Amino acid sequence: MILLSLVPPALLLLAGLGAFMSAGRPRLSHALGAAGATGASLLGFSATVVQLAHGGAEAFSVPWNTSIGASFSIGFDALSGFFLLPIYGLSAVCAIYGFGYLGGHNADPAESRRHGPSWFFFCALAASMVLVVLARNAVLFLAAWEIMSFSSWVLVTHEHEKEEARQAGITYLVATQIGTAFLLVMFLVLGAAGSGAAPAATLAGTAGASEGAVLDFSRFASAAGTAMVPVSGAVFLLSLVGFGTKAGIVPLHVWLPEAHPAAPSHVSALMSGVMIKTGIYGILRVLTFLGAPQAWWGWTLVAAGAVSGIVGVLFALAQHDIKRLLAYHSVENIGIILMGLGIGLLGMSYNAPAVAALGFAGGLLHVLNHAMFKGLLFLGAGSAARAGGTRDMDRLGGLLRVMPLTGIGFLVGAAAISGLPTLNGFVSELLIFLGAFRGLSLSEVPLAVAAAAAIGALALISGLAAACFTKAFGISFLGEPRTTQAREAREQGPFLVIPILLLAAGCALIGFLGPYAVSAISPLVAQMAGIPAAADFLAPAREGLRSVAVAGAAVAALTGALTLLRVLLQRGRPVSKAGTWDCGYVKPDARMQYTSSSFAQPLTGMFGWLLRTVRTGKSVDGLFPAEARFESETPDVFSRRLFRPVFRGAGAVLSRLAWLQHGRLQLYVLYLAAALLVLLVWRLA
Amino acid sequence: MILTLILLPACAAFAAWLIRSNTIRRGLLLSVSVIHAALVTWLWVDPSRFPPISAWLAVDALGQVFLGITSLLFLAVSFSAVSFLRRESGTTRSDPEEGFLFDNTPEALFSACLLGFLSTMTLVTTSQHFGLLWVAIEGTTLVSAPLIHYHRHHRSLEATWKYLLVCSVGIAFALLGTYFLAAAVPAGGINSMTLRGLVENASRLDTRWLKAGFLLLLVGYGTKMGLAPMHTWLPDAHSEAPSVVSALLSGALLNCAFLAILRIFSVASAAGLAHFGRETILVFGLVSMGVAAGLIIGQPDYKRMLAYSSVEHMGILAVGIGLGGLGDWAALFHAVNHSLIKASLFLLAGNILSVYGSKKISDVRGALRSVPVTAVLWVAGFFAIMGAPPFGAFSSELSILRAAVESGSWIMVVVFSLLLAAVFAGMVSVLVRTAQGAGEVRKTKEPTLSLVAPLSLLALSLILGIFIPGFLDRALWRAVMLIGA
Amino acid sequence: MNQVLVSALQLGISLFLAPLVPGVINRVKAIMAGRRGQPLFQAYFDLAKLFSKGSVYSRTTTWVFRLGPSLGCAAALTALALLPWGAAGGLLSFEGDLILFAGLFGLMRFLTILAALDTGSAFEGMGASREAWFSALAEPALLLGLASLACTAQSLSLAQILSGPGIGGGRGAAVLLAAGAVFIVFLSENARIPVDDPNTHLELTMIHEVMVLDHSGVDFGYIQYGSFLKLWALGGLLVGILRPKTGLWAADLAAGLGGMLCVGIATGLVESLIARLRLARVPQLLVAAVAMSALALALSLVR
Amino acid sequence: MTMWVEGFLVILILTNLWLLGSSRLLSCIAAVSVQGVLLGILPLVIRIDAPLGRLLLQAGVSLALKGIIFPLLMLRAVRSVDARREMEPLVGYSTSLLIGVLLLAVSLYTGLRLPAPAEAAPRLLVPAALFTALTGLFVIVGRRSAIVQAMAYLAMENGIAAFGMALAEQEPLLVEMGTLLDAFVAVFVMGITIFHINREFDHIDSRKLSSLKDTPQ
Repeated sequence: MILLSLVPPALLLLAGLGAFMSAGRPRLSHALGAAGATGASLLGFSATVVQLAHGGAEAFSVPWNTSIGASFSIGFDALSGFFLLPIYGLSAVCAIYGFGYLGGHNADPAESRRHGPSWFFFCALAASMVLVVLARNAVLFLAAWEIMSFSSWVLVTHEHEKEEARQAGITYLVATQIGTAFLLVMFLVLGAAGSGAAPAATLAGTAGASEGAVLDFSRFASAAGTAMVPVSGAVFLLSLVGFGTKAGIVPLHVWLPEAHPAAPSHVSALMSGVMIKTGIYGILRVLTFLGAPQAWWGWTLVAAGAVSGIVGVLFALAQHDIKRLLAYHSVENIGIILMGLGIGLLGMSYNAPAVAALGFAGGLLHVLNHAMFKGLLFLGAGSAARAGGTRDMDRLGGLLRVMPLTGIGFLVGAAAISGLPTLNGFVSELLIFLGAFRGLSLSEVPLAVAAAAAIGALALISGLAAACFTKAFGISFLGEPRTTQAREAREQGPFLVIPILLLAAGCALIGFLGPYAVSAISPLVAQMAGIPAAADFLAPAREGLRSVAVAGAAVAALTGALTLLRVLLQRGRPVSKAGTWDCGYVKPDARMQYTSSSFAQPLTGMFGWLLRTVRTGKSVDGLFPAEARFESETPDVFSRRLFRPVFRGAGAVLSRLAWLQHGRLQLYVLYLAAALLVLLVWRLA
Repeated sequence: MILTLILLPACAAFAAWLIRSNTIRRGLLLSVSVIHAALVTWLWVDPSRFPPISAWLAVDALGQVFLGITSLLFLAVSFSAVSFLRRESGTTRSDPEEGFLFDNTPEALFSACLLGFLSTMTLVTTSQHFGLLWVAIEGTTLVSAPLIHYHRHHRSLEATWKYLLVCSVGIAFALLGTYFLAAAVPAGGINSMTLRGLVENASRLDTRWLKAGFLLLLVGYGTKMGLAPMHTWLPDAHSEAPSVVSALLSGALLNCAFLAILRIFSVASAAGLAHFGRETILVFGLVSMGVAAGLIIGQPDYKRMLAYSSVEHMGILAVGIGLGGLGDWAALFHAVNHSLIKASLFLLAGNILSVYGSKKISDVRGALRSVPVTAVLWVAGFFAIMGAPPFGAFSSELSILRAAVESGSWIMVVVFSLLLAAVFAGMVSVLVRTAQGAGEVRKTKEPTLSLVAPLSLLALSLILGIFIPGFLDRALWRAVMLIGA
Repeated sequence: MNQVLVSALQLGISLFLAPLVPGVINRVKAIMAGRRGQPLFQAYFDLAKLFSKGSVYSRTTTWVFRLGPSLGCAAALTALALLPWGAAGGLLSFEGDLILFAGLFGLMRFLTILAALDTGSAFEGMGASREAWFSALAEPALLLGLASLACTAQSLSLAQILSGPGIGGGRGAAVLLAAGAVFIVFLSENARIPVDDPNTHLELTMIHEVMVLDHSGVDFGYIQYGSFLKLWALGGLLVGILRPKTGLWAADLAAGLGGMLCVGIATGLVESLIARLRLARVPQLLVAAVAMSALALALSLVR
Repeated sequence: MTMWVEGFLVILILTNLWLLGSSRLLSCIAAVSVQGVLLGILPLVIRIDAPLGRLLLQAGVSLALKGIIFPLLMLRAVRSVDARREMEPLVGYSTSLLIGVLLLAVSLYTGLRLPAPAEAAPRLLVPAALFTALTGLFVIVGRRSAIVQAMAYLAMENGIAAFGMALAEQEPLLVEMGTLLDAFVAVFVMGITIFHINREFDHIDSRKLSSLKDTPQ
């Protein structure tokens, strides 16, 4: 049964290989890759649903490379299943979109010949993500993890003729590799603690084949609470840094705003929607090895989450590249998820089961929801950028009239990510809020303080997010088109529209079926929070979500009624069309509209000390001003002020060593003599 | 049988020197490498067929491993060598970098030295006597010098001269060390310098002489292995030698020196100096990794960068041995992986050089467009050498790191990871700059013969990464037992 | 059952009386200015007039522009249905309905801003940007204030929170601070002085008004009525926080209506006594509100 | 007999000082060839007990290689390019001599304190050997001419060989192998390379041999 869950990834790989082999015949490989990816993902999705419904955890293990502590161990439990759903679901949707997206510009054959490799790595990415959540051995996990990073790197640099894409690739690779280094150490520490670090056993390589290899997750889990206690704090921090790099926790997020815009949209959707979530999965999985959480873990998560959320949304506000904006919103949403999980951990450590249940439920559900609306938004942004010929919102505008369906989809996504009722974003944020409020009303002051911080941060974030997405949608989809290309934009064909509508429907659906979503994930919550009766603690929230759904229905009904009423009232009365009220100005022009930058300026100005927006251009002056230009952009302050200097410095220091290799033979020989002398003095004297 | 392994290439070398016809000579080269590989395979299947000649010549587990690498590598390289000779056999060529004209070493001498190289390296792996071991290593220097000087111009000459002098001084140290080792033998004691003799009577050795000898041998053979700060000859030789030779130097020669160090270490640890030895080797390892990292970052020449990466990996091997325990196994396994990957990388570098006509990284752009197959292998090789799964180096580096973690010294873990990260950052930018981007050189045809070797070597390391065959695993563990606790 | 009837009745009364509050405010301002001022029921007349007019739509606009007013009004209606008056909770009240309460006004704002941007007018864009700016800051103030009350009331439903002892209870200070914060939010969300001037006539200085420049006829009527409801809802929240409770719903209702009258008068007084703040200083006011509610939360956390 | 041995050893030490102090290539070559001759004879006078045939053989080969062939090779090299003297060395000659004295002191100190590798070894052997080796090493570092470096390398080899003689009883084969093969390498490979160097750049100043480097130009 469990082995069957390897079938979809295998199929994915087969499809990818097929596409790769037939790269010479673009149409064939294109169709093969897309159809294969979609089919396999759908199969996997349905299989996962069945498995989850059927419930229970399974595991399977065969010895494999035991000398390096590996074993081929895979397993399925509520956690894996929960993450498999968005992976498969979004992969399928993105594959459909990609079929239309890549298919669009296969004008010259050299381009279309590269679709084969592109599909291969797309499938590899999906398959490796599946393997990441199925793996039950550190080596297997790391292998899958690295393949995931590598294939996504190839996809990010799909258009590697562009310097921008190459740079993004380098940033991404280095960041992810440093993160992986932390993970290596973390798993090895776990292994050492788990196996009691018996050197003899490890030397023999086949250490106790009976209870599995040294780096098996089962080993770690069995040592939870006992041997793990001394190292648990270190492991938690290591995992936070290692997985946080992938998830994009501030300040480790620097690669996201580079990589996501550079990638083709269906890839950015997949990466931002689910790939960064594997980081969250990793943190959760590691938590299951560590036994009872300590209070400061929760604190750390809440703090990290609050910072990531606020910084993320602020930087998003300052962007005018729509995909960069979305990338920063991924950072923000990861922050929200972390806050939820942090509240959950705090609830556990102060044994307040209700808080724990609500926190975990909110955080986990937000993982699913973010996958949906972020995928939706990236796909919508992709279509808009394709149609409008640019990712710069200030050169778009008025797209809603020419691409109505995409527009509706994007609007739904925007409302959902802003946490507006009654869409899926509101549901998960409501749960986190509830958890925080519950935490307040307990008598544990530290918990209450953390909860208060979370409430404040969440409120601020949702306000700013609303501002940011009114900007994103309003500037690029509403008003007058700012360029002729934007004016002549058209819908990009069914394959680019259907996925968007599917995801939009999903967002609304979860919004209205909130109660059922909560009861669906309550087993997982029970597993994570370690409270069997999680469902009972979530009961009031379910009730609340029911009324939320009613309220949503009421709003919809009332809106319908009022619209109808308006139609009735307007019957027989003059309803005319005219130009927008221009306050008496004679020649209004599309370029006079508010731009994204000007829309966000008040807020970005307020937080200028953090954003450090770079403004270039000269101001208008004189009675008859000459032409003036003004540009502003907000590069990531952390990569500019923190990482680049550090790396530059380290590089400079290290490359000082070049003077060793000065090319003078005599001194080379002197090195030998010196080395020998030093050794003799050090070791013998 | 062992004698056959050694003498076959030696005789072939003389033959190749005499033969006039290029085709016959190339055929001879190929066939000898094939036969040698076949014999070694047989040795792996059934070691009992290769009985020790004496206490001086025998194949033990360690030797078997390294002999396997050497022979396999030579087999792969000989194919590329033939394709290389086909390409290069022109008489007078002009230098791509400075434009002057130069000749190549006569093909006869080149092939002869190649075969001689194989023979001497086989001798290194099979010798059980420290004198003989020293002679063999000296021999490798002897025959490899003309190989480095294949392109007869001032740069290669300079590289050869540096190689000769630095390595010879190192070798001189090693000789002195060997004498010290002899001096450590109690008078009237074991009247021989065989490995077994020394190990069995290790307890009776004079520790002072042994320590001094160990250090001298470490520095001496370390020079040949390319441990910093004795590595200075390595980048010059590797960058100026033809790529097939660089592949052999990096993949086989450095390993032979490593084997020599392991031999002397096994004696030391048998004499209870295990900790003393490991500590010293560990320091060399870290220093090498650091120096290599420093010179890889911002390195303008991709062949030199590969050379420094070899220095780094020799450092990794040393660190593995220095840590001991699982580290020994990991070091041996990493030696295997490094040889496979680095050799294929050098061969690919040769292909790129022949297309772009420059060793400068800044001159190579968009290889993925101009030489797709080579470039794809190039990318894969880089990730392999940087220790990315699913290639073998991942497993070995992971295990070395694990040994570090289990040794409980956090400094070690931090420094090791930091250096690896630094090297990664340095190499990634090179990889991206060379492979990606819009190709300036238009798409060119890639000769199949020049792709066979790197492809198969990389495939092997891929296989090792996905699955470590049982026989190899067992052999490695047997070898670890020989290295000693 | 009875409960539901009562809540329904209360909702009905609110819907009917909402337009009265602006009348009160205007009357107070007029008296303070020594004028007779417009009739008390002016808002009703305006609405009646607007509903009987035709409309003009900008050619730039899309369906978003037409959706705005209806959806905004509907959201306000629903929010009002959450608001309890004393013992009897709102129609839809539940654990955590205060978040939905805030969320619905967020929805209303979202649509209003989009409708403004839909016209493509620079002025309306400006108004939208300012609205987004202020509301982003008002949101934490409101939620933290409610949080402190929830912390005191040990409950997450507005019904429970607002049926607390009010200012008479043991935690007068916290409640007062929270009330102050909510009052500031009330002023800024309803475009009142000192944040915004409802009867300014220069586009550049408007905030709320400028966003709805292009709406006319029925749509504008919806917008007006929606804003009255919003005024009523937030005012009701304020009253609920402050006023003392009796157990009886009728008495509570009476007290509530009285409270609304006071809110109207208070607003009128504020508008006639305080000058409008410079735009740049408004955020400081809102941040001050956030600080107040944070302090309130701190006070109610210390047990 | 020991008197002879001591005498030879003193001469060996003197040749080193000669090597250190002389600026002319020819005299360097002469010094090293003298060392070669000495090294050839020493075994004969140290160990009478060993089989004479082998002794003679070893003496002959070593003498021929180090004392005659290699110096001649070098002479030809020197003649082929009219570079009679070492152009400015890294370390001046007087300084070299001072350092030489220092090295002598060091090697006497350590050599006399080292545990005797074998009973029969004369007392002065180890210090002299060390001194020769160190001198060779120092000259390699201190001079620029490839020829002088090669000669110095040979001197270093001589030193090691001299040390080996102390062990010759225990490990005769080892010693012979070492010395012979090393001399062989020095003679042939280095000689050949130096010829190439001459052909390539018509001088033997190894400063020209420093184009391969990583320090930014």
